[in-house]
Amino acid sequence: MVDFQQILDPFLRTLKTGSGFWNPILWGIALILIFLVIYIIRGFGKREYKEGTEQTKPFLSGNPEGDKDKMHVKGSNVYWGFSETLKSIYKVFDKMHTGNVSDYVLWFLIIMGLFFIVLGVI
Amino acid sequence: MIYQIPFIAVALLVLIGLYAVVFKRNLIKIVIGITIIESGVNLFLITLGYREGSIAPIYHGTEEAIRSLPVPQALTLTSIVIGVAVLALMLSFIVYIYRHYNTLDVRKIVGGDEE
Amino acid sequence: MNQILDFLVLHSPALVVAIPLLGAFLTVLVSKIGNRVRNIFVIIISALTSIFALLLSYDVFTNGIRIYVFGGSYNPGETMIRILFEIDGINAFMLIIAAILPFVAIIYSWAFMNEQTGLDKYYTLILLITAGMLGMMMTGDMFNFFVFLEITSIASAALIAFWTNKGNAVAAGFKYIVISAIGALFVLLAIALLYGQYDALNMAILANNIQFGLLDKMALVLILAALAMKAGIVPMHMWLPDAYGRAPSSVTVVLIGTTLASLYGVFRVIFTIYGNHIMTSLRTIGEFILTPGLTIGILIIALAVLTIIVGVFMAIKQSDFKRMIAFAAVAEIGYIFLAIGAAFSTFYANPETGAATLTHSGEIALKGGIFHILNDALDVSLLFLVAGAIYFTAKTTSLNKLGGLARNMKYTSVFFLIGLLAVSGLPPMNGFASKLMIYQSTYQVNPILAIVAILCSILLLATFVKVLHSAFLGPKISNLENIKEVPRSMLIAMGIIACLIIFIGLFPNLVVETVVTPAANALKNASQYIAMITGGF
Amino acid sequence: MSGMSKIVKTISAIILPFITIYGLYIIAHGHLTPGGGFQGGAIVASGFAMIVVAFGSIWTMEKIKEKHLSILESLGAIGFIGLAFLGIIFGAKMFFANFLVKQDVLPFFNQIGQGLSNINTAGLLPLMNFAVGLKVIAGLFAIVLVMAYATSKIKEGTEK
Repeated sequence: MVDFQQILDPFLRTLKTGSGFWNPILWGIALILIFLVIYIIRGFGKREYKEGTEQTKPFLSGNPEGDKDKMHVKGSNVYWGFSETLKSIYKVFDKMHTGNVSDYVLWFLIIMGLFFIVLGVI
Repeated sequence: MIYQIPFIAVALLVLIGLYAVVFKRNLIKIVIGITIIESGVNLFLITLGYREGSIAPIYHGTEEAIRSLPVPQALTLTSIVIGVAVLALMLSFIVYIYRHYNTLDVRKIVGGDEE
Repeated sequence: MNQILDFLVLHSPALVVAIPLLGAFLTVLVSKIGNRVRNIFVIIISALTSIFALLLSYDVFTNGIRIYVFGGSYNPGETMIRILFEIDGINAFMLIIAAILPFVAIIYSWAFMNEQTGLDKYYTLILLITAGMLGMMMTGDMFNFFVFLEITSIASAALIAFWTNKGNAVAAGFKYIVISAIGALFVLLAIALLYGQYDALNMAILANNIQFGLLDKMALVLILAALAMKAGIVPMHMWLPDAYGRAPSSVTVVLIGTTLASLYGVFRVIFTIYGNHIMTSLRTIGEFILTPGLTIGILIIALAVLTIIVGVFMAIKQSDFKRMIAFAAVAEIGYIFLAIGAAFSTFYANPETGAATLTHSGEIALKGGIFHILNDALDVSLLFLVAGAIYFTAKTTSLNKLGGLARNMKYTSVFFLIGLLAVSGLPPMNGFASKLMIYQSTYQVNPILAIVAILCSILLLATFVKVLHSAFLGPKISNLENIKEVPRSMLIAMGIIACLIIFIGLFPNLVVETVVTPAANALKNASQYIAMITGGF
Repeated sequence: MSGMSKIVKTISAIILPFITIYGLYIIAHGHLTPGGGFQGGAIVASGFAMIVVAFGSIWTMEKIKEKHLSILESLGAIGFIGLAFLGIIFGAKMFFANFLVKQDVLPFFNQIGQGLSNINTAGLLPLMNFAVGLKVIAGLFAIVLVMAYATSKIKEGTEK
């Protein structure tokens, strides 16, 4: 007779992370419970959705829908506001990333000097 | 003092090599710089194994005489072999780079997305 | 049967390196027969290597430290000039990573590289990297470490430039070889400095004899800076996006392994070789009492925070998928370094025994950092494999030209979602467990560190949500209407890693207990590693 | 490139056997005198490099294919690792074990090279030296040949 208790035990134990803990199984159970609650709440709603009517079409403030290729937001345009706000930081970072291999070696020497100062002097 | 000269030479070689790698723009010169650093390191290894008046540790009947240690020489040899491989690889990269970019200037091969 | 198994386990340290080496050179001959035969041969060789590596690490986890001396036997305490492999907990842990990644990469390249020429050299080089990587992770000899480091660097550089018809791939390969050559030369200089003083190349003997004088400090600086550069610490990380972003995806997966092998080198040097002196020796400046451990810990933490911030901020800005993942990989390395630095700064000399001890939070940080090595390797490789799948079908990884891929590539999209959740540390994936450990333990060291780590994790999520939005969601782009799902071998490769991610995510405690804790114990207490060679019991 | 003048071609053709013999000597005596597989191999390969310089890379590429060189190179590596593998089975039963020195595994091996010079004293080492030598000859020659060939093509391209 295989002792399932013994086999399963290490799988179910909780990971202690210093001041907290983490157990995906508990988390999964909690997630399922929350889903159940949400599903029940959803059941109280009204069903007004009808296919094949105006409801399913995209609404762009009354403007007609454009070409599919042009409607898709491209990679560079996502988070435009983020990079626009942090322009000053990105200017520094871009200056760092020259792509020139001599600069790479120069950075290496700088860090080595820093290490040496920190370790040798202190 | 005379025994310090090889170590000074090592430091000089490494510094010259680093200078070439950091400040020279020609790819070939960068490769030469790396080779100079490598020579410096090899010289350092060889110098460590040197003892005054020592003989090669390969003869019978010389157990009383001072024999130099063969390990640093073996290390240097390995390092030289590796150096040859690295050198060959770097030079063949340069051949390809020259084909694609038509230049050997390190500032012009920064890449970027060629789209 | 049992005898054969014992024989294989006894010789597994040598076989793990020798089988891929032999296979690498046999590949050239086998590929004369046919492409299919060659592919099967390479997969068999890689699978054998992985099996032996896993067998070896299992043996180490159950029976303790293993020593394998090449060409003869050894007696503890006698002068040691033979090359030997010494495998303890952390080595065995790294072996697991090195067993998974090349195997997955080789399965993946069956379909991914199918239409390329020169594949015999490609497979030869991948097997060479595997051998070098495994050698780096097992060797107990400094010079041997250097040799394996160079083997991996040369083979990786040649593979980064594998697509020689692309100019920037060759340029990336050149940058990588320059960086690695200089780094490895400085490592060699440090080894020579150590050898000149202590007449030994063996790591354990060096650790036993080391005095922490000025020359030793110089050697430490050289080796630490060089290996940190190979591991991709900001601001020495610039080669990494170039190399990761322009190499074929299957190669990048193996490159992650080599980067982590360099990281292992850093650990071995600071924890084992210099560990005892760094942690216990004191230094007073005026009224302050500083331990070198605290200094190095703060230094590592500072670099790690810089690494995380720069990696994440650069990742969010990229418009090329592979380059973006490369910067995310830089940030992930930063998390590992952050945890290790936090652990290092909490070392204190035990008042009773005088031995170096970790505080409780330091121990958690160390475990979290080591656990995160495994998670980082899996998460980032899965993302790179997805990027390779996109490249395979759409012939580009630029996010400006992609869109609506999820409509045709449903399995790839699912794998991408798993990778997204894992790399940004969302439950229930594996990244969450290790990152939680890192957050909670660094909070004990300094709350700001934990805040930075969490914020950057959120930004990582944002980064990959951008990919999800612009590449996978949205309407079909007109020139990508007819793309198909990728071939089966690529799906299998991604599936293996995804399954591992989910498994570790669901049972984190199992992994931490069986694999991570022995590795952490091996790092924080090196006396057994040293005593196995010097016989100081 | 069609190579250099006739004098250079003739002289290098005459010298090549001597360089090769010298290199092979260095390889064969690697365990007794300074030298060994890499050094001897480098000498032989430098002899071939001389041929490349004298006769031009295109001419040499016609005679010797780079494919064959890479096969030779892998054969050398396979020989080296294969000999190391044999150590697991024989002798000290360790990888890289030198099972051919002071042994009774292969009795006839002890008889080889007996005589005045007594060259066969190191068991496996000369065999490994030969394997390394083969690899180095093929490898270095392939590197020089391919590079010379590639650069000569660039030159032609720019001249046109």
